[in-house]
Amino acid sequence: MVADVPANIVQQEQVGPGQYRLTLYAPAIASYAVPGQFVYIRCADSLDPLLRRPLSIHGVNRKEGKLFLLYQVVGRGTALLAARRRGERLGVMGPLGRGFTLPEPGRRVILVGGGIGVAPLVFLGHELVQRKNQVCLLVGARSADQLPVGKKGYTVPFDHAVATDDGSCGHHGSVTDLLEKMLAGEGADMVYACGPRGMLRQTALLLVRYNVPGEFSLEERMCCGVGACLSCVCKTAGNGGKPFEYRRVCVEGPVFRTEQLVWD
Amino acid sequence: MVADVPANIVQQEQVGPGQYRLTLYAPAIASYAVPGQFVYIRCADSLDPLLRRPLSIHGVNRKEGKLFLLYQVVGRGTALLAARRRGERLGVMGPLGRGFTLPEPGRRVILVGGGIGVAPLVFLGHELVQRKNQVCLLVGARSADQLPVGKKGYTVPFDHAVATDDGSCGHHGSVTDLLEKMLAGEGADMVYACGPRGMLRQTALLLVRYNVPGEFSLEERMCCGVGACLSCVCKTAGNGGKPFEYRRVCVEGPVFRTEQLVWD
Amino acid sequence: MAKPSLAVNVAGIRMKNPVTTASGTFGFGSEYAPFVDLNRLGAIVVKGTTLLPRQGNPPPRIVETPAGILNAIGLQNPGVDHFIEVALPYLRQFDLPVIVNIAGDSVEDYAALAARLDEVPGVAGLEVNISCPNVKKGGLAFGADPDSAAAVVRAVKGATRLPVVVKLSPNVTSIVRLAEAVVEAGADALSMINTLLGMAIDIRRRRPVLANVMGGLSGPAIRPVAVRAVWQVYQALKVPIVGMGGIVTAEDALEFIMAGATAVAVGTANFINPRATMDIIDGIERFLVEEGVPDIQELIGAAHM
Amino acid sequence: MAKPSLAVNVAGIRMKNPVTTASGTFGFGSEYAPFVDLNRLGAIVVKGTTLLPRQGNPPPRIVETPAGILNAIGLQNPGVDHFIEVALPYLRQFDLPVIVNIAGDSVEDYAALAARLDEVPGVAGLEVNISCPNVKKGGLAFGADPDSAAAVVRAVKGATRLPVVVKLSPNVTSIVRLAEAVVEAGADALSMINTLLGMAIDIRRRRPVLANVMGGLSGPAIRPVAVRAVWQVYQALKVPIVGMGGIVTAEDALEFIMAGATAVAVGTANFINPRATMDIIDGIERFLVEEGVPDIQELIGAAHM
Ligand SMILES: Cc1cc2nc3c(=O)[nH]c(=O)nc-3n(C[C@H](O)[C@H](O)[C@H](O)COP(=O)(O)OP(=O)(O)OC[C@H]3O[C@@H](n4cnc5c(N)ncnc54)[C@H](O)[C@@H]3O)c2cc1C
Ligand SMILES: Cc1cc2nc3c(=O)[nH]c(=O)nc-3n(C[C@H](O)[C@H](O)[C@H](O)COP(=O)(O)OP(=O)(O)OC[C@H]3O[C@@H](n4cnc5c(N)ncnc54)[C@H](O)[C@@H]3O)c2cc1C
Ligand SMILES: Cc1cc2nc3c(=O)[nH]c(=O)nc-3n(C[C@H](O)[C@H](O)[C@H](O)COP(=O)(O)O)c2cc1C
Ligand SMILES: Cc1cc2nc3c(=O)[nH]c(=O)nc-3n(C[C@H](O)[C@H](O)[C@H](O)COP(=O)(O)O)c2cc1C
Ligand code: FES
Ligand code: FES
Repeated sequence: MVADVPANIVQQEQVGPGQYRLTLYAPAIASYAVPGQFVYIRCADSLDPLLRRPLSIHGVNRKEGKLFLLYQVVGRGTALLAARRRGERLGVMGPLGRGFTLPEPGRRVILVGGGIGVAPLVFLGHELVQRKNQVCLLVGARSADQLPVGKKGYTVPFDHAVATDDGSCGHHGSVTDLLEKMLAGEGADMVYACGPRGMLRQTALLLVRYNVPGEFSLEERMCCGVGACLSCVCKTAGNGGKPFEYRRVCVEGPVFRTEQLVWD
Repeated sequence: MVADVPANIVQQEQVGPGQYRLTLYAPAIASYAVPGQFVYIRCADSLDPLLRRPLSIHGVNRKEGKLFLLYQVVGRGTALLAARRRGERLGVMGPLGRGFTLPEPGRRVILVGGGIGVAPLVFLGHELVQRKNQVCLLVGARSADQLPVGKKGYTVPFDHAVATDDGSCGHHGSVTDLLEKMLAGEGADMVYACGPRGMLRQTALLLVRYNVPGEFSLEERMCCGVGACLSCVCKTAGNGGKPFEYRRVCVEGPVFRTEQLVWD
Repeated sequence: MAKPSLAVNVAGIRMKNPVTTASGTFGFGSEYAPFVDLNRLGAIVVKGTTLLPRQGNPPPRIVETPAGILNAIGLQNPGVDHFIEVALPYLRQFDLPVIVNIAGDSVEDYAALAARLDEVPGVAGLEVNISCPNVKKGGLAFGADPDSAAAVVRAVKGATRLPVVVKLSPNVTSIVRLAEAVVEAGADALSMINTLLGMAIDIRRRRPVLANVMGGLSGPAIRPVAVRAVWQVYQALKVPIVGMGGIVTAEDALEFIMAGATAVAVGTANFINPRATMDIIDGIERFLVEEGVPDIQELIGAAHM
Repeated sequence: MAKPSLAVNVAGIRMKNPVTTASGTFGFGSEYAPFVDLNRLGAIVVKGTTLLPRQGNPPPRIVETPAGILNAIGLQNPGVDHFIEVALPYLRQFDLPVIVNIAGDSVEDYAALAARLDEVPGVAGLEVNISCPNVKKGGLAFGADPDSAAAVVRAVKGATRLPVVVKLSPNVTSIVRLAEAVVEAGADALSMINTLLGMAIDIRRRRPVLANVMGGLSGPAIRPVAVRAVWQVYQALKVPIVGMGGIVTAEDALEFIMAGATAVAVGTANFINPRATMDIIDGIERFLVEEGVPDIQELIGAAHM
């Protein structure tokens, strides 16, 4: 069930430089949301900026009807969102898109998040733990203060390891270094990834090399969010002899399997 | 000296249904402002609505660098303004336009305000009292609760009388009825008016009939506020044989003398 | 006041109210079904359909601009057969006139599409898109040149008995001349406007934002241009007009109706508010009640003195 | 990095930076002097001037639209003699190229204006407005038709030795064809775009908002159309372009430069921010420093791959 509701802002917390955690009261959305889905938010009641902004669902509290989002201010829409305060209302559509495929219980799962890309993976991690999977979250960031989770004040109830480009926290290097080490070591039954395109591509290469199935949450500019306008397509493997096919991130994604994606 | 400054909101008070009194800290503007001038305000940092909004200067506290405005919410710009809070900053240009001509001390002066049109007249009344003129403010409104000033909680330190269309306060009828009675009675040396066009026209007719000089503060849609774009013109009497001339409300006004105006 | 009448008739297409959807912004209807009661729409205009399936342009396909968006979808669609077999049966469940937007690269394409749809039950009319700025082969040329536009319309009219609505491009020196040419060629109604040709540049990358370089500008930004186009054509010609371009609220829709539109289409606004069409229908009804107007038809062209 | 060079040359008009003002939005300069250091502007383009004084259109002359405004000023101005006697001496105090925007009702008007201004010291160039949508007698016709546009330009070029910038209308099917015609006729540079023809309706009064019915749409709303026009003309012709239409920030200005504009003009933005021109000059300089570009000229047309 998809809804478009005026959601009350329960809490707006700054959790890092330009990073915010937003709690919304939106029971109609929280009750149906699954990991990997997103919401589509009207950041301000103005015609400029005109469009809504997509944000992954970072968590839910179904009992309390709450929805958690984790976002980075990168432009006008997210800046306007960050200026909204407790008690104000936001237009929120959701849950949208196809979420992650959940593995059988007992499987060993690695989550790979680049920067704010961890947002949906935390929700996923919680569900996987509940379903008795063995979960390890790998988080990459430019530096310690840019780490959205896995730091003082915001940890997650499952294994996690950190990589930073400048070595200010955890492994000095890329999060995919950590992934490679794990794949070469203990291995994994399934990998889920979300983050910058370069990191996703690197992850996909490793998964092919180690022959581990994976799913990727992608981003693309959107208009409608519901599959009607065909603006959010990404290139995917073609069926029936076609070299490729454009698929809509908003409804056929945002989650795609490794073998569906084309990385040119 | 005209300035464009980011002015701090010192206070935002609701004084009636959709009526607000705004106090801004803007010493650069307050120190030069004279009655009848206006400021030009950026109500929101968005391209929609695009233009600034003109508001008359309702009063100043030069020592404290404060500027008072009195406004009515009528559309999007004024609604956005009403949503701005203490501590926020607004782009404010001013003081703009030509103010009222002040009479010699000791003269008997009537101020005629229709609705929110009293805004500049209160500033004017204060100056006139200081200059030892005898001042009477006539205020008209649809009903008692629509009266911006002259009511419980917001009176003025000079004579005033009220007229309401529904008789819920003061004279039952138009403010120009009050004016006519005064002109026919004690008379006046000078009349200043601001309000809806119909009321101004009626006032102008009375002034011609009773042969009393008058000045009118007009409104017109503006773009630049500084005389550059010629968008805010009103029809005025022509010079040198011309049947009429378009004059800019923002620089040649907003105050015009009775004989300058053309009421078609 | 009694409930006002909102019904209008666009060249034989009977609509219970003047509100329809702008092609390409509402998919094939099902996408918006969670938000919109499709039975309440005056009509639906579906995504542009071509003879064969199309991949469309590479992404990025859209970019936001002040109060607008530029799009370069490039007519991605599953082709007319898929439309008839999959999308149309879904829509036939509803009490809803279905107008099929057709596009082609040649006069023959348009004629073949019209012929193919002519026999299909459940199609209420055709909207001929001769004005898509995102298709390089011909699309724009048809739309900009009165003679080739007329040729397309004649071919379509010769191939179908369905009402034919012709969608005009605003990217022309005189939309009135274009309108005259297609009406002369047999158009039963006109719809306007399609998007304005525009582009945006990413100054950090020093390249156009859209993979297709140029795109079509839609949304509130273009509303004044669209209202003007409707006004001019209404003044020049007696032909039903479907007005569109930046309609977000009932007030916006009423601007088009008073400028001369018999019906209006809601496009980009669906992206901001998925219930925009419903809100606009409700708002028009409220306006009629407030103003004491018993029938919306009284307001068509009412701003022409 | 050393201070980057911002200087550009538009057909012999040497500008210390690429930022000028859009005609009609900056008066004769003095109006903005409390906010702007006129010595810092690349050039000033003054309000459209005619042979005789003009009253202009009745009010209301403007209406706000989403991210834009419609105006129908109707070329109110005190006439060319008043300009020369009153406005020009004021501007000559500054180190500032003055470009005079001229408008007329006939080819002869334009030629007479050009001749009158040719001898006047302190005029750096002429901008020929053949594209004002608010003057009924001819104005629009000149701008829309390549032949009459060329006739105006030939007459102006024959009457002056000053650099002639021709201002193009976007209300045409092909701005490239128009550009070709006026360049062929001798235009030294082109400026684009003038406003888009639009209108708005007051639905309560059921009448057009503007007394003139139609007006010209300007502001951020039209920027994508303007960038596209500059891009197309730059691609087709080798002629300096002054780009304008919705420029509010330095980033917007850089979009035009990368699309192919040698200089840019700031119009509607002055109404939002009276220091817009200064902020844009500063922002362009900052961008050059950040990106390590020593000379703005490197960026002209840089988005054409
Ligand atoms: C399915 C999905 C889930 C997302 N989840 C999150 C999340 O949980 N947390 C988070 O911080 N960000 C997330 N993003 C990215 C987020 O949507 C963008 O950062 C945001 O839209 C930027 O808007 P802006 O106005 O601040 O930036 P601007 O750069 O001013 O935006 C301009 C335009 O570009 C679009 N845009 C800009 N960046 C992106 C992007 N990366 N992806 C898609 N469109 C973009 C905007 O929507 C807008 O149309 C997600 C994106 C998608 C598609
Ligand atoms: C010199 C001057 C002084 C003024 N002083 C005051 C004052 O002290 N208090 C007060 O409440 N109002 C005053 N007004 C009127 C006030 O400017 C308008 O009510 C306000 O601009 C409406 O904006 P909006 O966005 O709320 O309404 P909208 O109707 O949404 O505005 C749409 C457009 O119309 C213009 N507009 C609407 N009404 C008017 C109007 N009456 N005059 C000029 N333009 C208008 C707006 O500026 C805007 O461009 C003054 C107007 C002028 C010209
Ligand atoms: C994403 C998108 C896709 C569109 N696709 C089509 C199309 O396939 N056929 C067509 O005739 N018009 C198409 N249009 C144009 C719209 O139908 C409409 O004419 C235009 O967007 C103006 O209306 P609006 O401002 O309300 O969106 C499309 C517009 C958008 C924004
Ligand atoms: C109020 C106003 C008056 C204008 N007057 C003129 C004019 O006299 N001559 C002219 O060539 N263009 C005139 N223009 C058009 C501008 O110079 C410019 O081409 C257009 O506004 C687009 O730029 P902008 O979006 O930055 O405003 C005027 C525009 C406005 C808004
Ligand atoms: S955003 Fe419209 S199809 Fe995905
Ligand atoms: S508002 Fe520009 S001249 Fe008055």
